[in-house]
Parts: sequence; structure tokens; C-alpha cells
Amino acid sequence: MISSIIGQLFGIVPFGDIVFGFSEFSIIGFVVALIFTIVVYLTKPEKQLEAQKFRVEDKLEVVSLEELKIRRMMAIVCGIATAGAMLTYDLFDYALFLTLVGIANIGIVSAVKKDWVLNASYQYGLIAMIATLPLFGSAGMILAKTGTLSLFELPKIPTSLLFEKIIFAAGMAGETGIAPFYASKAEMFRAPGSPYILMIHLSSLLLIVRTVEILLTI
Amino acid sequence: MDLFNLNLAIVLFIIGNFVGLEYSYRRYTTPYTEKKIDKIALILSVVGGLLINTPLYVVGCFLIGFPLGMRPGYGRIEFVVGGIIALLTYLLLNSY
Amino acid sequence: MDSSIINVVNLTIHAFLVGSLLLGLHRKIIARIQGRPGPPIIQYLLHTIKFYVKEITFPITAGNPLYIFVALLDVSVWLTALIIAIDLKSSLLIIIGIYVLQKIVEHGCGLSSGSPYGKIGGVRSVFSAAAEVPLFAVVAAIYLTTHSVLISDILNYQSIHGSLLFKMPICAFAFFILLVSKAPNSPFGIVKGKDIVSGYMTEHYGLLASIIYIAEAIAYFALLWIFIAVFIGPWVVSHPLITLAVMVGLTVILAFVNGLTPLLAPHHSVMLQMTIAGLVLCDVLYRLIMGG
Amino acid sequence: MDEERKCGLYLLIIGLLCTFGIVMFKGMICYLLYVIAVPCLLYGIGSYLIPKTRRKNAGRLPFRGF
Repeated sequence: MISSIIGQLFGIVPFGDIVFGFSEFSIIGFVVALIFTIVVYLTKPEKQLEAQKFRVEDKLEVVSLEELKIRRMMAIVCGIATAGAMLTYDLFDYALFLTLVGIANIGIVSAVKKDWVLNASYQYGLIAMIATLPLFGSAGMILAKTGTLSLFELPKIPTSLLFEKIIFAAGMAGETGIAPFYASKAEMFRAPGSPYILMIHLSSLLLIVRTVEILLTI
Repeated sequence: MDLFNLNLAIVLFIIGNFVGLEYSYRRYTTPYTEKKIDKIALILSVVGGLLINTPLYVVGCFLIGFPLGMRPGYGRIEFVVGGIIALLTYLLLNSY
Repeated sequence: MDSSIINVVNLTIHAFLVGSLLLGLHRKIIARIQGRPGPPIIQYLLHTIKFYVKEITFPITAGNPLYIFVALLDVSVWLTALIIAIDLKSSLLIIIGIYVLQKIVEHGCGLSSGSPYGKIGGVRSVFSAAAEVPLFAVVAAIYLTTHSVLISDILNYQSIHGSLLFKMPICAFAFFILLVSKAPNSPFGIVKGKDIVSGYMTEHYGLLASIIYIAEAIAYFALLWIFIAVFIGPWVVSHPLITLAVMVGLTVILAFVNGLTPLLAPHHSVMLQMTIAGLVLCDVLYRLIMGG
Repeated sequence: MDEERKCGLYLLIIGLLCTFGIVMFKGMICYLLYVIAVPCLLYGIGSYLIPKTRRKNAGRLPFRGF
């Protein structure tokens, strides 16, 4: 049943409550997230050329060192959280990783000294905080209904979880800032420092795919 | 036909295209003609259309690529004639 | 050494050559629609070879090694798609993950160079990701019908129940829109629109452009193959020659669609794609409620 | 050695190592190594085929006043 979605399952690592599983899908996601984290660590931020008002020349924008260090750290935290979210096979863990990614996304742009970027990240932060309620709420409702949160056990229980799934999807949409909540996040992508911005994009897209996988499984 | 033989045919088709391109740029200087048929390309195309249904289909691909690859504005009629001959031969061979 | 690797090498060369020729044919047909003679159909291949031996310099504004890495990642991503889809016939969900990585490549290409044109291309790619990724609600609909997202299972289902194209026309249409938006000169091609020079590829020239061209040829082949396999059926993909013929047919259709439509403004493009994605979501909900 | 060729050398070494790995190993890891090896070799070989740059200010984007 579960292998008809994620491909072959290679093995699981029972780590107390936190169960890590290795399937074709999760290995590819994990490797991609890790490789991107390494590349982001190695890459120096690019310099941007920006047009100016009432002047002919373009201005060269350089990212300063103290701005760089904190952003790089948050990008690495974001990458590790994404890699963890790819592997975990526990719904509560997954929700935790999702929130951690949301927090790290705000952290990545928090050191940029531009007020429109900070404004956008503030709005995104509000949405992300509101979205934690449906996210953890649906995980709690699933636990109350079925008595387990393990993604290996949930498909075996013949209960309709349609309402919980819809709430979970809504929470994920708010947390990663996709389609309906997209306007809050768009201005964040204009901040200088492409590798860190890339990490925001990568983490949210990978998490969307992973959420689709989870919602199809349970 | 497995993938390797198909690849071989495609590579020869591309080489045929390239040879046709080179040939027509050396021979013609005007960018576009109407109602003028290149005899060499026509012969090669007809032979290619016949060969493409035989075990020598690799050579057939090479020859039929020749008129198709000619420079813009040349080799259309030749290619269409070759293609029709290839189609007719295919239908003739497979009707029995 | 695994003998299956030789198959994969064969497949890669096949995908590259066929994808290049089809993209050339696409360009030729658009030229004929517009009343020009158009370049010969090997033009795309010639471009790839020409750029492969052209000089490059790294812009001083670029963020290395991300600047090179994204171009190489593009090839890796579509080779993975080729292996997962055609060789292993594994999960369709992994294919979405790979398509998502393609968006990352576009974004990274655009932003890592520091050029304003590239930046606009990258930001537009983020916008269109918000509209294109929901189109993959198709996968949910397929799962509700066939009870599996593995490509091999879908092919088995189709050999018993007939082609999925007639069972789920809305999903097929949505996937077709995805193909249209990936083809060159498409109405949804805001990422590479001519108003922003070459979009995200503006500062990737010479050798790096050649590598991206190779990846795009493979991507075109892979996406066409997935569409044919998932919606038309196993009898087409069982023989490479029939697959080739159907791909040529699809390319002609795509060329007519792209040749006859104007490039949409960014917000129109996104709104249209969102509307189609909403249609698919309605379809999924209908299937869910009717018990699929 | 300029920066483009230095990157090319590193990638060529990675690509050759991966090719060696493909010959040595069996199974799923072959696919992974193949996916890494192909683009690395493409860039690595290509960087030694391209001519040296003849620009005066290499790497400067052609923009207003820059």
C-alpha cells in the first residue's frame, strides 16, 4: 500500500518516538536538501546591480559580513530542518519540522536592512503563526481519532480522515506560504543574497511535495 | 528495433542533415528559390525512401536526411517526394 | 559494472538527440506558421555544439559556486527524471519533486548572477511556481482512479481499462498545459520572455548555456514521455518508434498552440494557470466525494 | 590557471572518480553516481575546450556606468 506511492522502502530507523524511514522518495529529497545546504554554506552572496531614481548609473549592492553570517546560519538550519522533514515518518515530528522551517525562513531575511523586505517577512510571520494552529490541531485530532501518529500505522486504520487532511493541507499552505497566502512572501525574494533566498524557495517546494505524499498515504 | 539501433539511425540522420546543409550552402548563393529542383538531392531522397524499409534503413535515414537538412528555402519538394515513396513502399510491403 | 547502466547511457543519448531534433522541429513549424522559411531542424543541436566551445567568464557580481552549480544541477535533475520515469518506472510523485527542482534551477540561475534581467526572470519563475505546482493535483486524481502513483502500475491499469485520456480529460488538459508552459515561445513562458532578454539564462552564456540547452532537450523528451505514458497508454511506449511518432505529433500540436498565441502578461499567465489548477482541484474533490 | 579552468579541474576529478565508481559498484548507487558524473564531465571536458577569454575587464556586466 505505502510502497505504491513512495517507491521501494529500504529500511527504518526506530529512534524512540522519532521514526526515520528511507524510501526512494525520501532519500532523493534528503540528498537534495543536504547538497543544497553544503552549496549554500560554500557560496558567497552575489552583488546586485540596482537602477536608481534620477541617476544614470546603476548602484552595486554588497552584502556586509555581519549581515551575512546570521543569514547563512539560518539558511543552514533551514536546510537541516528540510532534510529532517524529508526522512521523518511521524506526523507530529513532521509538523514540528514544518514550523521550524517557517521560523528559519523569517530568520533568513530578518537581517536585511530594507524595510519592504522586513515588512513582508513580518506579514509572513503572522500567517505562519496562525497556520500552526490548524497544523498541530489536525495532528491532535488524528491522534484522538486513531490513537497513533505513525505514518506506517495510519494507512492500516480504516477511518475517514478527510476533514483532518483538509485542515492539515491548510496549515501547510500557510506555513510554506504557497498559493492563497503567496502575496505575503513575494517581496522577500527581492532581498539581496541569492543562496539564502534560494533556501526559502527550496524548503517550501520540497515540503509541499512531501505533504502531498503524506496526505495520499494516510 | 532496439534503442541502440534507433540511436544509430538518428545519428546518421543528423549527419545526413549536416551534409545537406553544407552542400547547399556551398552550391547556392541566393537565399530562397521557388519551383527549382536539385537533381542530386532528389535522387538521394528517392533512394533513401526505398532503402528505409529494408535492413539497410540506417543508410536510408542518412539519405533522406540530406534534402531535409538543406538550407532554408531549398529541398522541400525533394524531401516530400522521398517521404511519399517511403510511405508507399511501407504500405506495399505490409499489405501482404 | 551494472549492465543496466549501459541502457541508461543509451537512453540519455536517445533523449538528448530526440529532444534536440523535436525542439528544432518546433522552431521550424512556428517559422512556417509565421510565413518564414525557418532554420533547418538540426539548428538546436548546432547551437548546443557551437556554444559548447565558446569562452566563458564568471561575472564579478556572481555568487560562486552556486553560479555553476545550478547549470550542472539542471542536467542532473532531468537525468534523474529520465531514470526514475523511463528506466525504473517508479513513482510519479518523485517526478513532481524533480519538476519542483527545475523551478529551483530557474530561480537560482536568475538570482546567482546579480544581473537585473536574470533577477526578474528568477522572481517570475517563483511566481509561476505558485501556479504550475498546483497543476500536479493531477497526481491526486490519478491516485484516486488507479490506486497507485507508480508509473508501472498506471501502465498496467491502462492496459486493462483503456487509456486514461478519456477517463480524466480535465487532468490530461492540465498536464498538457504544463507541457505548453515548458515548450519554447509558449504563452506561459514569462520566465524566458523576450522583454527580459533571455530571462534567467541572460548571464549564463557560452559553455554554461550549452549545458542548460542539453538539459532542456532531455527535459522536453522526458515530459513528453511522461504525458504519453500516463495518459495515452502502454501500447505507445512499448516500442520506441511508435513513441517517436507520437512525440512528433505532440510537438506539431504544441508548435501550433505556441505559434498562434501571444505571450501573456505575468499576472494573466499566473491567473490562467491558477484557474486550470482550480478546475483540477474541483475534479479531485468530485472524485473524492463520489468515491473515485 | 584562471578560475574557470580551476573549477573545471575539480569537476573533472569528481567526474572521473564517479566513473570509476560506476565501474566498481553494482545496484542503485550506480544510478546516483551516473547522475553526478555526467554534468561534472560535461563541464570538466568543456572547460578545457573553450578558448581563453580576450576581454579587457573580464566578468564586468555591460551596464550603465558600471
